[in-house]
Amino acid sequence: MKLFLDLWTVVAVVAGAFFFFAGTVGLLRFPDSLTRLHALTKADNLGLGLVVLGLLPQLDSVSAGLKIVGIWLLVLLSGATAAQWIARTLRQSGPGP
Amino acid sequence: MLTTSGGWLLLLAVLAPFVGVLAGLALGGRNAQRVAMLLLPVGLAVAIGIAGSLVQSGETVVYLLGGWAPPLGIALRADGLSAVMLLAIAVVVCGIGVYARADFGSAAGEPEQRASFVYWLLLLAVWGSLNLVFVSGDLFTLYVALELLTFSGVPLVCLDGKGETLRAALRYLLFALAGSLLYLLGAVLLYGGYGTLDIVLLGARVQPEPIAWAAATLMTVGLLAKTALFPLHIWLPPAHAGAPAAASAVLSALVVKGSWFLVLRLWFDVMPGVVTLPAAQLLAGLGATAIVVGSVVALRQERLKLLVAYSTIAQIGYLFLLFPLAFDASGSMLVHGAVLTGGLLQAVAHATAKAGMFMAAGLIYAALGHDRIADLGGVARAMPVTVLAFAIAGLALMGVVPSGAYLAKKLLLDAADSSGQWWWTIVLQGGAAFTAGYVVLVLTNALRRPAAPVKLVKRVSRLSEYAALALAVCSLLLAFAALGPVPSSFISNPLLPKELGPTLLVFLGGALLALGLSRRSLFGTGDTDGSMRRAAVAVGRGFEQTDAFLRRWPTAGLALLLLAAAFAWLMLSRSL
Amino acid sequence: MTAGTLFGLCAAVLIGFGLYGLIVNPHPLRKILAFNVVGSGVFLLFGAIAYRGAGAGMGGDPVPQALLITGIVVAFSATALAVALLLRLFDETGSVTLSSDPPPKSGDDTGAH
Amino acid sequence: MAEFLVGAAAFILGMVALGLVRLLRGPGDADRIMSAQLLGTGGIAAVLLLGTATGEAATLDVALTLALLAAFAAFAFVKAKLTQTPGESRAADSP
Amino acid sequence: MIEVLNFGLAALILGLAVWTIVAREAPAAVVGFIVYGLLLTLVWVQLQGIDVALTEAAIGGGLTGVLLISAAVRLRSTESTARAQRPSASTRWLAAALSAAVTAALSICVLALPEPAPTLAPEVLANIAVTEVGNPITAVLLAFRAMDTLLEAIVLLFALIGVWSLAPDRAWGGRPGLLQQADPNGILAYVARVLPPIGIVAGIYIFWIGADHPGGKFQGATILAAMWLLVMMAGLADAPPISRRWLRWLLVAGPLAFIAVGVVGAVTAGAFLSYPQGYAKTLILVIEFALMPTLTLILGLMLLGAPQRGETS
Repeated sequence: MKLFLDLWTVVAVVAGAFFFFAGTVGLLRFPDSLTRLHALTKADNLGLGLVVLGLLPQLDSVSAGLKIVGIWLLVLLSGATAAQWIARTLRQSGPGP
Repeated sequence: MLTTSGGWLLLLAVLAPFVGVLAGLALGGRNAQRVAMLLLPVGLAVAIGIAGSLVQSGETVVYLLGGWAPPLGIALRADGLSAVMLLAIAVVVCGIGVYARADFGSAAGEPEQRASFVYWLLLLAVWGSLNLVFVSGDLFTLYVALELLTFSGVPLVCLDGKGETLRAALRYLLFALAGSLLYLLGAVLLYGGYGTLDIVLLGARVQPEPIAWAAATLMTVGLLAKTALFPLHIWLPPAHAGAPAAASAVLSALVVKGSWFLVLRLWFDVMPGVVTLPAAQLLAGLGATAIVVGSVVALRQERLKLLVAYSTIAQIGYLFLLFPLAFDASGSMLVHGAVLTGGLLQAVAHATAKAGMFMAAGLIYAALGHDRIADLGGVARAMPVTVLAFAIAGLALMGVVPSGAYLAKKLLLDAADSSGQWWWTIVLQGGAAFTAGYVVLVLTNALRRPAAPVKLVKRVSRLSEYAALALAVCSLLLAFAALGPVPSSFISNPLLPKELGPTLLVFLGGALLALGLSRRSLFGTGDTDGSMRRAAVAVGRGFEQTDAFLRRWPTAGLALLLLAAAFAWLMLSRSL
Repeated sequence: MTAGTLFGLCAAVLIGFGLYGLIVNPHPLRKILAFNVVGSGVFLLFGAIAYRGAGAGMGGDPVPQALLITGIVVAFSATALAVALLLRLFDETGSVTLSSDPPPKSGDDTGAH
Repeated sequence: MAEFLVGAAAFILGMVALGLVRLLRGPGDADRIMSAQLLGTGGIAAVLLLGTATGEAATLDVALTLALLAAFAAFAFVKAKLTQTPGESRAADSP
Repeated sequence: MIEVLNFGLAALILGLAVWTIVAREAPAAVVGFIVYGLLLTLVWVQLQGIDVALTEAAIGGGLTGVLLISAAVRLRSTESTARAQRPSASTRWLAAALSAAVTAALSICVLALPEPAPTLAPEVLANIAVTEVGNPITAVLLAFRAMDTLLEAIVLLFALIGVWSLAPDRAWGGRPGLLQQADPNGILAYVARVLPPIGIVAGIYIFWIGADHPGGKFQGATILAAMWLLVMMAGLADAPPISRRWLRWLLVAGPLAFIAVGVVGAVTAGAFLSYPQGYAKTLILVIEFALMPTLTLILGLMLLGAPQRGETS
């Protein structure tokens, strides 16, 4: 059981790390701000979500688990705010370079 | 180390003004002034009580906060230095409080006015913070105290909300913050090296080694920046000259004394064996330069308040002359003694006289609606008490018998003679002539018969005039108050030939300086300037340009770091 | 190298950077930023010293750690006061230059970083 | 396990740090905010990983505080930009 | 692995510090500074200072960042003038050399720090039982060095008085900050409705665990202040006029209660800010509880700035 949980953690965290990698690549390589935004919001939220999922079995209390899920939701919320604004200003000023 | 019998008074000295700020803020409006007025006598009584307790027991008054002894806890301590400063500051605050009623008083039923409401809170805040600086025995608590002092000093600068004073306040704040950080950095290093922040414990543990040198250097230059010792006086003239007089008096007489006092504490009590004589010579050298530059530029001013502000730079210079003279016979260790007493007397004399001078200048400004020195004619007749206050404050600063500055000068001169540092004798004697210079300049203008009778735009308050006079007289008679520790033979009749001669010489020198350097020639015959006068004016202009250059931000920042390098080198050189 | 030494040295460099910015940057807001960099360097040094003092079952010396909290708060108050002063100066005069001399003509954008 | 978690934290930090190139290059404020956002999320992930690795439960509270205040900072930035006059904001954002 | 992480963190922090100093535009520099604060939080975690990490996360990156970013956006028009006043190259080189010298001297000091390091940890451990709290930081902040914490609250108050004193005369007594346009359907209003309930719970939680675990009044109050500001910035509530009596009393209530508890200690336990045996934890909680609303209010008001408009506008 322990082994299975550890394996779950490793797989999920590695997947999460991959999404962070993808987000960075998108941010650096995509041609304009709107597509970069698109890549970014997906990647970092998924990345953090997977890390959180992976960490859940390693925590020693239910409350700690709830806490880190809550943290993920908070990040989702603030990410959405910023993304909304960025999209709006980008649309106002026309497509990026 | 335990709490002594009068220890709770130390706590009261700090907390009473702070509680006053809290109460004033909560009660609002006119109550801020009421609370301040109520606390003036209380604070004075506490300061007297501390001094009494110290004299009675003959030992340092101590209070352990929370009952925890250092290094874990914080101790409040008052030795002779603290007690004298507490008392002097209390007297000056009382004088300023009485004076400020006219400017910042509010009538019954009036709604809360910004400037007057804030002024009373800030006056109490400065007072409490200074008391904390004087009694705190912990370097970190002292850092907090320094910041408290800065935060209460800065808004005083820009109470009128004009662009120029706001700019001065911002300069002051930014430079002072840089200074505090350097101080904190030094304290951090000391904790890393010796595991305590307590002054007494550190004094026993500190060794001459890299960490201590670095800490001494950083803390010293940080505090010098906050004290505005030349060439770090970037912020002082516009800040002190632009503020309302009641605020200038607080800033000039009180606030700069806080960081100066900490330099004293640091050098004499925390690391007397770490600092070296060459470093002290540098410190006093800066002081001497401050006297010359501050005084000459003061003579070149057209406005009275700026003149007084520049004279403050010179006075700050005086306060640093004591350091090289206070070393023991072998020149390896700073020791408490007559020189320190002298320095302390100087600080007290300046605090009282400077406050009186700024208050007099403020009254003149209020009455005339301007403070152009050239147009002061007739003011002596119109406001005799104010001009008398200015004159007495000037005499006291010059060091005429029996002023505190006189006694201080005497103590320092003795030390200079006995230690063979003759060059400081010249500075001490010459400095008085510079002071005489701007006093003569102002008084000649004030006593001159005006072309047209002076018109006063406003009647100034009698009480304010007498408050200024009282502080000036305090300074002039200070030597009598110091009779306890100093033998009475030090004070002689000011009219005896051996006293009168030097006094007259000083006046003569001052008059010559004023004659040569002032912006407008003293007797109104501008078009017939001789070559001497032209040369003198060129010198004066040179000083002004140097001052303006040094007061630019990048120059001042570089000067700060250069000074740090110099101090570090001078401390290190002994062990190389 | 232990974490204490590493971050202690890092702090020394941060203080140097901050001091440079404090002297060289003409804009007051940038000076405030530089002040915060110096401040964080000082705090980091204190933190490294606290870390070195780990013992008695504690991960670090709790006295400096507690002082750090106070220090960070004091630095924040200073920043808030400075920013308020700066904004008021801007509202009042429309410029934020610290020198009392008349500001030179604007629009000259020479000099990159 | 702890070693793996610390390694993952280091990897994620390294990745999002690369994204800081956008902070340097811009070109607009939007790109800078995006790179800060990525680093913020990655930083929170790193704190969570480190906290779990050391078993120090309080570290999770650091992540919680970071998440809340990061949301607040993003919000304040948006607000500050929105209250700018449109002309000014366009001039500032479009390279 | 830990070493790699630490080295990477140090390098990143240094890089961001350089960016903060040299970036061409102030808003870009401030964004860099916010990221810098976030990384510092990680460093505090690595240096075993969870309490400091919490404070840094709340204040360093959070509140300071917000304060600076709004100022940077407002002052954008002044930047080109300032750039034109850049000091000469020789000045810059000299400044760089001297700053480098400071760094070198400090590095020598860091390497010369004594081994074993002097520490007060054993002293804290020996005396913590008397204070009845579990978190050594709280024991230092509210027992051994409680005076510093009292002074810290007073520092904040003085700074707030200073900020207020910058109000134009006509606005004295009025509301601080600019009037915020409410956009009830916008994304901001949505966030400002969703986030505060979560934040308030989190803030009180961080405050509550502070006695025995990392956390405490300060970090909790910062979170609460941020939530309050959020609501005000979204235009859902207006800032209170600074002449309000309740506001004034709330501002001084914390420090006054602190001093009152101190006086109780002086009467019953023989020293100001000492606690009678058996009541230490209760009294410490009383102080923290009283300081919490005061600190929230002061931090929030400090970010709002000086009063700008009359009561009614």
